[in-house]
Amino acid sequence: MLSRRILLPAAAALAVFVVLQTAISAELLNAYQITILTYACIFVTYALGLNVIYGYNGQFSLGHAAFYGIGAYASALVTKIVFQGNPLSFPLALAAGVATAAAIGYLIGLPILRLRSDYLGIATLGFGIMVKVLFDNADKVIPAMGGARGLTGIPKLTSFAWAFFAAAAAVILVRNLIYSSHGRAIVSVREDEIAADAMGINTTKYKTLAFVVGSGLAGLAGGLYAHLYVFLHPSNFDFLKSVDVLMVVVLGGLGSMTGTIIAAVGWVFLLEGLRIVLPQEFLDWRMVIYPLVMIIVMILRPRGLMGGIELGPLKPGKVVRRLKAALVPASGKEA
Amino acid sequence: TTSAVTPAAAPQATQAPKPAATAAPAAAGTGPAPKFAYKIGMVAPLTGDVKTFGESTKNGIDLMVAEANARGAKVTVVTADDKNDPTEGVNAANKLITQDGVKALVGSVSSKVSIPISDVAQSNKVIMITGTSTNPSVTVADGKRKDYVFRACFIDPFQGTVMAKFALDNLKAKKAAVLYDNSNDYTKGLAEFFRDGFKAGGGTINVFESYGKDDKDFSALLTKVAADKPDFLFLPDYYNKVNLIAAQARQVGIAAVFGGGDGWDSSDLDTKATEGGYFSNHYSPDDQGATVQNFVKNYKAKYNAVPDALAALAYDATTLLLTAAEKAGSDDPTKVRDAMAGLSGVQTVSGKITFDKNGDPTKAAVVLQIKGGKQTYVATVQP
Amino acid sequence: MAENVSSRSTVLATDGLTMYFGGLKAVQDVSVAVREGELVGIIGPNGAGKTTVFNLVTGIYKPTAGDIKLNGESITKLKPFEVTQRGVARTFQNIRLFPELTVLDNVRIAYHRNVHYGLLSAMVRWPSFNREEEQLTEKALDFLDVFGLADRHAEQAKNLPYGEQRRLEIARALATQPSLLLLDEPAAGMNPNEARRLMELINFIRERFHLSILLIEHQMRVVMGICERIYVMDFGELIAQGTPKEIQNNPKVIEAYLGKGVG
Amino acid sequence: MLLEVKDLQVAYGAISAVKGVSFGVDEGEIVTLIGANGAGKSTILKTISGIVRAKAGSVLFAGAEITQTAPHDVVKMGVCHVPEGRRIFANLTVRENLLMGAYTRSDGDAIKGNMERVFQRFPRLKERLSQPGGTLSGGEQQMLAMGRGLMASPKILLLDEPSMGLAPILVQQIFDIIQEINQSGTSILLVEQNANMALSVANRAYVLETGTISLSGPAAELRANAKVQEAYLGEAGALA
Amino acid sequence: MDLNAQIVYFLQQVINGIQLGSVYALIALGYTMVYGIVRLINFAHGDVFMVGAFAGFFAVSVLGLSFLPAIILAMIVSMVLGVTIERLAYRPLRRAPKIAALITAIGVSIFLEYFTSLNFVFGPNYRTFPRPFEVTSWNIGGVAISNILVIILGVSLFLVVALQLFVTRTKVGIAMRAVSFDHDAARLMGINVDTVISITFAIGSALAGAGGVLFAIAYPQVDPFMGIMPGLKAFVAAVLGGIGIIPGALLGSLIMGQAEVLTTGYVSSTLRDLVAFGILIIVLLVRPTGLLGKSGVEKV
Ligand SMILES: Nc1ncnc2c1ncn2[C@@H]1O[C@H](COP(=O)(O)OP(=O)(O)OP(=O)(O)O)[C@@H](O)[C@H]1O
Ligand SMILES: Nc1ncnc2c1ncn2[C@@H]1O[C@H](COP(=O)(O)OP(=O)(O)OP(=O)(O)O)[C@@H](O)[C@H]1O
Ligand SMILES: [Mg+2]
Ligand SMILES: [Mg+2]
Repeated sequence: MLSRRILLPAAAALAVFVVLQTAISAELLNAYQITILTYACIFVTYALGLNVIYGYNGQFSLGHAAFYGIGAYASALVTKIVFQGNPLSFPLALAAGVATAAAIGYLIGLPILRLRSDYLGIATLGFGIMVKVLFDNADKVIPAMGGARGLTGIPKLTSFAWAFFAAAAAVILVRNLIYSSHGRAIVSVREDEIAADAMGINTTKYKTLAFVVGSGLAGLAGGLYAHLYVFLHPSNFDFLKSVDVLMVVVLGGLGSMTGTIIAAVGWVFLLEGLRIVLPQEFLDWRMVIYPLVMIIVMILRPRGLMGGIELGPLKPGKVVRRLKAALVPASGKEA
Repeated sequence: TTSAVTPAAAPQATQAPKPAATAAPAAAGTGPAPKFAYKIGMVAPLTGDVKTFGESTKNGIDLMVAEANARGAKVTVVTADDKNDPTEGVNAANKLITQDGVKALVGSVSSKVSIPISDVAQSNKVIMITGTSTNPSVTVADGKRKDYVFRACFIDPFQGTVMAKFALDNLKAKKAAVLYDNSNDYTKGLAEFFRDGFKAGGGTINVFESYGKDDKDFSALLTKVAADKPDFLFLPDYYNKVNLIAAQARQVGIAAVFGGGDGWDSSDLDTKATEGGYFSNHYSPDDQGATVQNFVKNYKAKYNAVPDALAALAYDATTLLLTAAEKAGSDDPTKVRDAMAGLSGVQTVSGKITFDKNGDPTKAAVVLQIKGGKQTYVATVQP
Repeated sequence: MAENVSSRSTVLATDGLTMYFGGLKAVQDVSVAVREGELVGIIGPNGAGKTTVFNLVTGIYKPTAGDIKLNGESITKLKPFEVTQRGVARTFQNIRLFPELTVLDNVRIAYHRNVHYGLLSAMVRWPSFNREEEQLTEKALDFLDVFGLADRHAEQAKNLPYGEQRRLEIARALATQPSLLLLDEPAAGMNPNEARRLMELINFIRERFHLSILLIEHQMRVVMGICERIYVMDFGELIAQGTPKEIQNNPKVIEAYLGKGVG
Repeated sequence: MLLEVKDLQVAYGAISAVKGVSFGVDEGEIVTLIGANGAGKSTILKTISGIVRAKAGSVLFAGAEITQTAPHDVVKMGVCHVPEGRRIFANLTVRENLLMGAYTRSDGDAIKGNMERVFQRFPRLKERLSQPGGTLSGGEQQMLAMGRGLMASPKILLLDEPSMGLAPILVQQIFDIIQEINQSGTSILLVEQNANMALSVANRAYVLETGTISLSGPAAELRANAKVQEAYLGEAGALA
Repeated sequence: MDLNAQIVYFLQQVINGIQLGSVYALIALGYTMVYGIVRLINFAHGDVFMVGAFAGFFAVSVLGLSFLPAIILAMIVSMVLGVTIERLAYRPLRRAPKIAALITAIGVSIFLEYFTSLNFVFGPNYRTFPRPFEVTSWNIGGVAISNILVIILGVSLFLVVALQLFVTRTKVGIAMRAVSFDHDAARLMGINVDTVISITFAIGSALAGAGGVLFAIAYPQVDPFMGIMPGLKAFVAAVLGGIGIIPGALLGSLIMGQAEVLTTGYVSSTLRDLVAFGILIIVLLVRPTGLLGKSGVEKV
């Protein structure tokens, strides 16, 4: 039981990794392709965070990029200032990104998660814009953050392997979370908050939990992003970036990890693919074609590519019933 | 598009810094023309809200390449869009270098894109030269020189300081106000260096305020400025923003003289609202020198538009690149780099360029005034 | 059944419960009590405030005045989930399942408060996780068995027919392991025959799970058939209480609620 | 026949809910459909009013084919469907809800008159005229839904479980009103769980079992039918 | 500054705030209207607004029309665009989850921005909007009030009243609200849901078109991306006031306007957005459905 649950997804992930890493080591892929693959993995992690918040917990967030940014800046500062670029510090830097994003997610989530649906969306949007303004002016407090000039000089520490294993870890953790009692509590809030409350679920706690987990994943993705593109600029974490990730999560299918993975990778590949396929004189059509593709996909699959569907190891475990003991009161108290 | 800046017809031609040199031959005349197949990449914002800057840049590059090829060069350009987004910029640069195999990059427009691209170029040992990115970090980051990276424009400190000196010395301004775009490092850089220069020179600045990139309403800021009654209002942004601010400023009755940087240089500048204002630039269209006149003439012939500063600098960046490549006699980036670093006194539209140790050009700035709806040469400021 | 009800301890007692919505008096000075093991009905015309009483007891609304005691302790200020954790479960007048989730998950969620494994051991699948998860799944299936829903455990709740949704809602409520169960019109939309079977089921679970039950219902067969005592509400106030017999013959109740035909 | 349903088949995706049902309602008749939960009663009504599309078969109203007609046009022809679960507009006041019932009508006086009649039948609604529909109690909402349906002065009223969740005294009233409406010339197709009451007011009845009609005939006859008694009426004397 | 100058300064800033707020209100009204009925954050609204502004631009600069015909033309163009978008991108998703339509709205928004910035459409340039009338301002005790302010505020107030009456007093207006709650139930009332939604989009988009022209007269520049920020701010203003509630859109907009302007005037413009969005969040925390939103205890 235990072995199958852990080993199966791990083996699948490992197989994909080995193939890609071999291709990279054998220089079958060029730097551009490697960057794109790495970025796709980062985007999976990033989008998965929003899927926990919105897809599973049903809390509409239009400010996810803020946590991506917070993670990115936090981890970049840690490597740059605290560890002066020492590559061994990378895990610590990533952890700092996760922790900062999760902590801020907790602080902001606690009050604003009381809001419902679109109102919550707008509040998170407002939060996102405020964070961007703070990034723009951060140099007044922490000169190293660079403000609108951007944060330079981050060592390039994110490799494909790092991004891949981070994404894989994120997927496994989210999967394990969702298919647990805590995960079901998270999902019940999405389904019907009043009913969840009436079932004894502390909805505030689970909304906050989902928000913290989602923010933490965004922070992890941000840390990886910072050490891949080695330059941070506030405009990378503005409102439109929150919209991008929302699109990816919805297109993949809310509450589907498989969908998020497919859509995140597909989104990165679509944008970059268009760059390659389009003839030189039609480069500015890229951003015209891309939204059209999104619209068409959405109309054809209104619940997203994988709405409600999971594949392979991401499927919920089968329920096996061992003893058929009908009419047995479940509580111990009757004894 | 009403205020045609027609340098040739400018009546103040006598004030031009240099008298007309020998009449310029036609397009195929002098200029770099590396005689080997040279594949270069262009990164520019071809989509998004600064697409118009990207197009000017593209036009400038394309014009230079076309001229060089007419002279017998074999330059091909591969273009990639960066959407004015750092991430996209890196992806675009990576694609050009590793997928298309370009040997040099020209671009991008904003520093926020050029900075990460410069790291890509440097680590791949590919030449990069940007026309318009003025942030010092493009060529030097954290004290480390990226030796494959160059630029054709002066950097923020220089331009901001030039205007501060000009306002103090030439305009005798005592009190200045500054409005800048908080999210744009170009305008922020100019604003801060202006402030520092102006204050160091004994001036006062009470209003040093920013706005957002998408703001259209400046009434609150301008009311603040009006209440302060400065002599000089520094607006170091691109012409499109300046148009809006200047018009609204006049509306609320601000009498100060306006000033700005090279972002003002465009035929789309609202010369009515900015009348009497001064801005620093890389060159004067009044310049009767062959390079300037040829460039303006050819540009107009090809694109039916007057070139703005972005186009001129992109053209210059390409000129410098091709000159170095011709000198190196090879498309090998390392050789081109060495040739580039050794360039001295190359005549470009924006003046005679020599690179300093940081890959930044040392060249003079000119100050122009909007007078009677036209750009008029006022002074040249040496670095 | 009703022999020494009065000697049993009081599970639920409301005291002067009052709820205003703006100017509207939905509930006015209502005091009801449910003793251990008792099955008590609340009836009354539509809009009398019955559901509001449930909402007050379960903490969904906060009363304008009055107090609610559960086993002698005030629960007036508790949040809904805390009320549930103290052993009060309910169903809703308009069924509120977790529609996109499976039948099994609906019940497993209700069982959540019995889960001991922490977040981390879930995330890394600690052995204790697997053990507990298996156990709770068994229990959940047991509950479903009681309601004849075990075979449909993999179905999405929203795809169940109406009657099964009602049963699932009761099963889910039971899975919170309550001592007091509040049922809001469980027989609504059932034909008399189905309603009768439901009655039997309610009686069965009451014994099986040692429950006290408070029931709102309009189908008199059900109410009169299984309730030991009945409260009658009208315009937010209690107008009568007593055994089914007493209620059926109470002229006030007949006038306000039952009408001439029933009785 | 005013309303005629022929060989109607309806499916939700792969689930087939109605499997070839034929019946009719004559001018001036009350016809009732009874059957267990999930038998397909509501589905039939929804197909008649056009919010669910038939897979096969046809629906005729006053001789005209309306199987593919848009719901709003069906309403205009004089078919009014009071849906199961009330479906009142929670965000609209009671008054606005009633006005929406008269959406297809433009005669102001007639609308006023209808509204007065609704208030006579359901005085409670008049008390709550400007209260948002969503805050009414379950029973009040049912009254509003009925009242709203009457606002259109339909030729035929399709009632889906009108007595659900109502106090006994109101159930009686509702059935009185149903008869009253019928006597003033409106045909009625009544879907009910409360088979006792439904059979007592109806002229004819059909028993639906998992998507097909298993029994039909005059209401009184079915009421006496042992099978019906056992399955739908519950044992007599359960009260005692 | 002496006291008198300070008072004048304050009043001038308040006037500035009213103008900015009124501009937001023009956009917010259409936004809130569409949201109120369709429950869709119509992200493309800001872009319809942009197309309206461009229509006005061409009407004035190419066709040489004067103010009134230009604004009417812009309203018609926007209306057609809005209804078309609804038809092609939102209607197919009528039965899908709301978020699907939100995503296509974002798609439409991106499409409109990038498509119109292609060179053969509007092109990427920032164009100066030729004002069809001159800006004049009256000086009242040192405080300048421009005719633009008067027009915009007047139009906003008029629209608030007109829309509110329309939605609460007319049959179509009530039908819109009925549709907003339950499509099928509305159908059973004889309401043609598609038509009602088309009317909603027609009105909302026409408002955006009018707003676009007025905006471009106030801040005389148009470009394909001009709709994003005003659209976003206006939407936030609508939420602040209570989304779906028409007077709330005006109230929220005026508050946003004052918040931005007074922060700029007395603190620092850098903090402007921080304060504006900070107010938004605080207001929502205190009143989770906006200032005029019904505090709705859900009936369980
Ligand atoms: N959230 C609310 N806001 C405003 N009024 C409410 C709210 N909840 C209930 N009411 C009002 O309180 C009164 C009592 O409602 P309640 O739902 O408790 O009635 P009920 O006795 O359960 O009726 P029914 O048998 O019809 O379900 C009704 O008049 C209702 O309109
Ligand atoms: N929207 C839907 N999608 C899928 N299946 C549906 C849908 N609506 C109804 N069904 C199914 O169709 C069948 C008939 O449903 P219908 O609502 O017509 O039954 P009914 O006779 O009205 O039952 P009730 O007495 O519970 O109202 C049921 O099995 C039901 O689960
Ligand atoms: Mg009730
Ligand atoms: Mg039904």
